[in-house]
Amino acid sequence: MKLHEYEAKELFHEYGIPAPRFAVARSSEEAKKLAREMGGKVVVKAQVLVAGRGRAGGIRFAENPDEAASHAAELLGSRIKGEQVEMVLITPYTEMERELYLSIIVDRSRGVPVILASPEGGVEIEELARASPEKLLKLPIDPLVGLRNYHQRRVAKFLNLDDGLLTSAMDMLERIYRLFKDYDCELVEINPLAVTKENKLEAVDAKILIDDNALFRQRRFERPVDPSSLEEQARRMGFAYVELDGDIGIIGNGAGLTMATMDVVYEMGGRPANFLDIGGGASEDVVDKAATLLLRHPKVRVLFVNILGGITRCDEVAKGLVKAVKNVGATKKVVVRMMGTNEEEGRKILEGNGLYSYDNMEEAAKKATELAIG
Amino acid sequence: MKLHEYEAKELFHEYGIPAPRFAVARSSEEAKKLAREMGGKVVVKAQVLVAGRGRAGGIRFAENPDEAASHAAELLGSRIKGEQVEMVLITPYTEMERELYLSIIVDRSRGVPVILASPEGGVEIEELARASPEKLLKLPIDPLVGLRNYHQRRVAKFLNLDDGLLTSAMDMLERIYRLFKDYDCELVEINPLAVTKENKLEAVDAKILIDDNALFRQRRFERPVDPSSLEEQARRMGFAYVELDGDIGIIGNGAGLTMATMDVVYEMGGRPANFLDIGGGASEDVVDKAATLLLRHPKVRVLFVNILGGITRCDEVAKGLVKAVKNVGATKKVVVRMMGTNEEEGRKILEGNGLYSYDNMEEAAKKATELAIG
Amino acid sequence: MAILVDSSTKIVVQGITGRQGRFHTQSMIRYGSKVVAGVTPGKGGTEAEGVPVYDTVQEALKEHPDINASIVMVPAPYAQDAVYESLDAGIKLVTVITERIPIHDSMAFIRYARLRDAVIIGPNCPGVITPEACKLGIMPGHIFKRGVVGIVSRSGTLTYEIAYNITKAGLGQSTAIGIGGDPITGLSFIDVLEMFRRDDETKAVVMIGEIGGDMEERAAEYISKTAYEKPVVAFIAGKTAPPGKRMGHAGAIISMGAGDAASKVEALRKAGVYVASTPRDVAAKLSQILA
Amino acid sequence: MAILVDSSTKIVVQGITGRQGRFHTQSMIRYGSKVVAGVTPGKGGTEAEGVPVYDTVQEALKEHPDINASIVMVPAPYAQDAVYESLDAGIKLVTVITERIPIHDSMAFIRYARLRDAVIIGPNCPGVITPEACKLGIMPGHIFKRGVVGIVSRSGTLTYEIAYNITKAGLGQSTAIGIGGDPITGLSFIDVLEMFRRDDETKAVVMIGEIGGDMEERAAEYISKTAYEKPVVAFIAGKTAPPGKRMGHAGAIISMGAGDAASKVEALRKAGVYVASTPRDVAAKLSQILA
Repeated sequence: MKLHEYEAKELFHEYGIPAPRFAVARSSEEAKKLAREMGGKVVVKAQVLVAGRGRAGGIRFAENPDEAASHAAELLGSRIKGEQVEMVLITPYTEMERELYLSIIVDRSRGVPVILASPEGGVEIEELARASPEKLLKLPIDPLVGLRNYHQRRVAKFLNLDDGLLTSAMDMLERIYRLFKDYDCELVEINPLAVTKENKLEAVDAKILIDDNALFRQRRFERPVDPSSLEEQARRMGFAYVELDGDIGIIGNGAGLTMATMDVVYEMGGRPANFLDIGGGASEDVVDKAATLLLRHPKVRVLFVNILGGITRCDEVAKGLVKAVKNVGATKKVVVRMMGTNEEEGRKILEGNGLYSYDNMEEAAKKATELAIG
Repeated sequence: MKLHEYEAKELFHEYGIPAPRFAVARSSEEAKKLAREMGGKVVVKAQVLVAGRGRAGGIRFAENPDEAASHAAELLGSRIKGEQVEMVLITPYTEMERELYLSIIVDRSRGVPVILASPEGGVEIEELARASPEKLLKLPIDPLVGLRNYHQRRVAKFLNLDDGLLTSAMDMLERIYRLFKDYDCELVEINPLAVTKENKLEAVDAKILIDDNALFRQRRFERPVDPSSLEEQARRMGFAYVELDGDIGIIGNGAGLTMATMDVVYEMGGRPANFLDIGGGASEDVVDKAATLLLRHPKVRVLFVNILGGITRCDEVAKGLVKAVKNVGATKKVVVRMMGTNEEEGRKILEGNGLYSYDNMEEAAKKATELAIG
Repeated sequence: MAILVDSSTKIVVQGITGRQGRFHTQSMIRYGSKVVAGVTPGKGGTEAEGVPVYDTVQEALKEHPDINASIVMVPAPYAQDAVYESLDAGIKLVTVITERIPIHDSMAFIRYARLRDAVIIGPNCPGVITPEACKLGIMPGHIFKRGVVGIVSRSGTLTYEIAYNITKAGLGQSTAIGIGGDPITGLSFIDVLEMFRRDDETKAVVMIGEIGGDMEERAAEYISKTAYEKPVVAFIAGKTAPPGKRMGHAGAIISMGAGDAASKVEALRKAGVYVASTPRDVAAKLSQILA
Repeated sequence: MAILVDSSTKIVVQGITGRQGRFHTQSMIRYGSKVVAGVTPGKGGTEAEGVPVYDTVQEALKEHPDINASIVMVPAPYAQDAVYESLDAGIKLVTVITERIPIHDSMAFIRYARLRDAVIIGPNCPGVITPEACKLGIMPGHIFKRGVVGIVSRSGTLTYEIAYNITKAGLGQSTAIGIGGDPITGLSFIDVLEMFRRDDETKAVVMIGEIGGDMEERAAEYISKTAYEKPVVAFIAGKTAPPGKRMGHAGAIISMGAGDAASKVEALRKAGVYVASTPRDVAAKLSQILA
C-alpha cells in the first residue's frame, strides 16, 4: 500500500525525521489560508499516488497566498495520470543548497533490507543507477542484527556531508530504519533529501510503501474499498485482478498459470481484457462470482477460463460457470480449458449445458482468439 | 545490581505483569495506615537485598493493621543478615491455591537466556533442581530470534495450568521477557508465582538482577555510593574489592592473579583480609590510593602486593607504594613481589626506601604469612 | 537419487488440524509420503487423518525423533513462529506453503535458516515432490511420474501444467520444486540449479520463471559462468503483464522499470537457455533434447 | 603449527587511536605482529603508530583485503557495534579486549558469530599469542617463548605468571589464549582443548580456570569422554573466594550455590587432570610430564 505524501510526512514528524512543516488543503481558500500562515512562498503538491507526479504538473510553486490558491484551484478536482486530486499539500518552499537521495528498500535480490544513498538526489534513482552506479551506495542490512553505527557512518560519509551534518544524517537514518521496521515498509524514500541554505537536512519529499501482506497488523492507514474500482471489488472477493486493455476475459487458477494464459492468448493474436486468478480450491460459488464479474464487464467479448485441477475440482468449476452463464443470460462466448481433478465430471456438466471444454490451453487460446476477432 | 522487591514490583506493574498491589512504609504508622487501606490482612516484608530474607524472619503476616504496625516497628531499624531494614513493603495477603516457579536467567553454560519454570514453586530452585530435576524446565532462547509463541506454550504447559490460565501465563511470560531485555537483566525471578483462590496468576515475590556492566544505560535505579562501605569506596576508585576476614591485605593486578595470591597465602597458612585488584596499567597514584586504603584498614596487619608487570610498570608500582607508606606513616609490614616490565627500576626504588621485593609469589606469600602470624 | 526429499523423508505438518492441513495431509499420505506427526497448538493429544497431533514441534520430535522435514500450513500471522519453531528444533528442511506472509517476517526467518544451514522452501509455494517417493507439498501427485527432468518454478499450477506435459511426453521428473511466488524466497533458481547439477538422476532442467525481480537474470549469469552441463529449458510467465501491477503473486510485479519478461528471456537466451514460447513447447523441446 | 594465529595473521585494530589502542598497536608491531590497519570512526585518513587509520572496517578491508583478524579495543558501550562490523565485513577471528560489555550485547554477538562460523576471543580477555609468530592481544610478549605447551585461561596476569614459569622451565608455548573473564565468552575451554588436540605442535595443555560457572566441569567431562590424548595440567584460582562476591572478573562469582573451586578441582581430578596447588607447581608438573 502506497502512502500519500502527507501520511508519510506525518510519520516522519512522529519519528523525528526532519521534514518541513506541511498541511493539507481540500479547497483553494484553505490553501490560501495555509500559505499565508506559512509565510506566503509555498509549494502546492497534488496528493495522488501515481509516479511522476512532478513531471505531470502536480507540484507547483507559489510566490504568495493568492498564487497558492489559484494553483490549488487548478489542481483540486483535476486528474493526474488518471487519478483525481482530492487534496493538495501546502508546505513552505525549501531553499536547497544540495539535493541528496536516501531510501531503505526490501531488496529482492539480496533478500534483506538495503539502504540506497546518493549525493545526487532529485533525479530518478533508476536512471542514476544506470548512468552513474558509482554514485549510488547500496548497503545491505542483516535483519537479524539491524542497523548499526557503522552502517550509519558509511551512508553519511557517502553523502559527502560536513562534520555537523554527518551526525544529523546518522541520526536521521536510524529513525528512518526504525520507521521502516515498525510499519512493515517495503520502501521509505526521501528524494530529494535537501541540504538547506541553513545547512540543515530536510526531507522535501517522502514516499512510503507498506507491505500489503502486513496490513493485518498495520491498520493505521486502512483505506475504504473504492466501489468504482473493479480491481478493488475483485480483491474483496478474494481474487487477484488486473485490468488490461483487450477484449478476451481471462480466468485462471494460480498466478503463473493465469499469466501464462494471457501470454498464450497474446501469442495467438488475441488481446486479454484482464487477469483474474481465482486461487486454489475455488468452489462453485467462487467461480460463479468470478465469471459473472467478467461476463458483465462491457469490454469482454469472449471469456476464456483455464483451470488446472489439483485442489481445485473441475466439476465445481463447471457448475459455477454454468450458473454464471445462466444468471447473466449473456450471449458472450465462453471457452473453457479444464484438466486434472474430476475432469470427466466437469466436462459432462459443461456439455450438458452447451459449453465445450478443451484439453490443452494452446488450442483453447486459439479458439478464444478466433471468436474474439471473428 | 540487585533491585529491591518494591522496585521490581514497580516494574512488574509497569509491564502489566500481574502482581498484588503494594506500598512501601518507612514507619509503623505508615504501615498501619497502608494495612488499613489494603483491608487489614497483609504481609509485611523487610526491603533488604540479602538472600533467605524469609527464613531470617523478614517476612511477617498480619491479621490486622495493628499487627502490621507492630511487625513494621520490629523490622524497621533491625538488621537482617547484617543489612539494616529501612523500608517495609505492605501488600495484601494472597490466598494461594498453588505455588509455581518462573524465571528468566542469563545462562552461562549455554550462553543465552534460559527460562526456568516449575509447577512446584515456593521452594529454593537450586534445591529443586538437585532433588527433582524432572520438575524443572530449562528452555533456552536464541537471543537473535527472541521469545516466540511456542516457547510461551511450552512453559505454560509445563506449569500444568488449565486452559484459562494457560493464556495468562503465556502473556505474562512475554511481558517478563520484554522486561528482561529492556532492563538488561541477568535475572527476573518470580518465586512463588501464585495461582490464587480466584484462579488468577500473581507474582507474590519479585527478584530482579540488573547487569552491572549495563548500568551506563540503565540509570533508573542508580544508587548513591554508601560512604560506610569500603567495597563501594574502592569500586569508586576503580578497584575490584572484596572484604574477607583475615589479616593479610592483598593487592594484585588482574583478577586471576589476585585470587591466586589469596589462595597461595591461604596455602601457606595465612589469612587474606581482602581482595583488591588494581587492574591493568595502574599509575603511581592509583597504587598509592590502593595501598593507602589497606594500610589504613584496621584489620590489616601485613600488606602483600603481588604485581606481574605487563602494561603495569613495576617502577610506577614501587613509587606508589613508597608514597603510601610514607604518607600513612604506618608501621605495618609490606611484602612486595614484582616481576616484568621495569622490574629492575622498581626493585631499586623499593630498596632505596627499605622495602624488599621477592622474585616469586610463593616465597613472598610465605614471608607475608610469617610476618602476620609472628 | 533426486534432491531434497526421498523415501527417507519423515514429515511433521504444522497446522495439521486446519482445513488445508487436513486435506493435504491426507493427500500426502495417499501419495506415500511419511507424515509421522502433526502440530497444532492447543490440539495436542488428538489425531488428524490418523496422524498424532502435538502442541509443539519439540513434543512431536520427542516422540518421533526421525522427523527431518516440516511443512507449514498455518495462517500468515503465525507462520513465522511456526518456521522458527521447526528451525529451533533442528529441522533442516522447512516447506512454507502459507501465502501472504509479511516480508519483514520472511526476510528474517530466511536469513536465520541460512545461518543455521537449513533449507526453506517457499513461502507461498506448492512444495517439493520426488515422484513415487515423497510429496512434501500440495501439488496433485498423479500428474508427476519419476523421470529425468528436474523442475524448478516460481509458480504452482503452471508447474503442474508443464509437469503434466513432460509426463505425457514420457520423460517424467526427478524432483519438482516450487520455490514460491513471493519476492523473497528461501531457495533461488541458482540454489536449485546447483542441486540438480549434482544430481545424477537429473538429465535436464526446466526453469519456470515469471515477471518481477532478477532471479532469472541471476540464474542466466550462473548458467553462463559455470558452463552449466545440463540442458535447461525455460518458460517465463507474464510477457503481457503491465508494469506496476502485482499479478497474483506478491513477487510478480514489474517495478521501478525492472523485472519484465523481455529482459529475463533475453538474459536466458544469451546464456544458451532455450526459452519456450508456450507451456506445451517446453515438453516438446525436452523430448527433442533428450531423444 | 600452533592455533588461531600465526605469521599469516593480518590484523585490523578497532579503536586504534585510543590510549590503549595506540599502546598495544605499538606493542604488537614490535612483537612482529602484522598490524595492517586501524579503525576509529571519524579519524579516517590519519595514521596511528605508523598504521593507516580508516573510518570503517569495510574501508580498511578495501585497502587491505588480506586482513583476517580483528582486535577490538573500543569502550564497552560501542563494543558490540565494533564486533558486528568486523563480522559483517567477513572477518572470521575477532578478539575482544574490552571489559565491562553488557552481557545482553555479548550474548547476541557471540551467538551471531557462531552462526557465521566466526571465532570470538573474549570479551574481557588478553587475547591470543603464538610466540615468535603473532601476538593478537595485550600480553607482555617477552614472557612467552615458542614451545610445546598450549595454554588456555580465563585470566590475564595469572596466565602471564604461569607462562613465565613455563618459559623459565625451558618448555615454551605453542599458543596461549585468554578466553576472557566474563560469564559468557566466545570460546570455551572445550573449544580450545579441541583445537589443541588437533595441533601437532602442542604436547601438553595448561588450563587456568577460576571460580564461577561450570566451564571447568564441562571441560573435565569432555576430557573424560574423549579420553583426551594430551596431558592436561590445571590451576583453579579463587579457592578462598567467598560466595556471592564478584572477584574482579564479571564471571568470577560463586552464585546460587554453584561455581566454587572445590567442585571444579574435584571434577578435573576425576577426569585425570593434575590440578596444581600453586602457579609455580604448574610448570614443575609439566617439566616432569614432558621430561
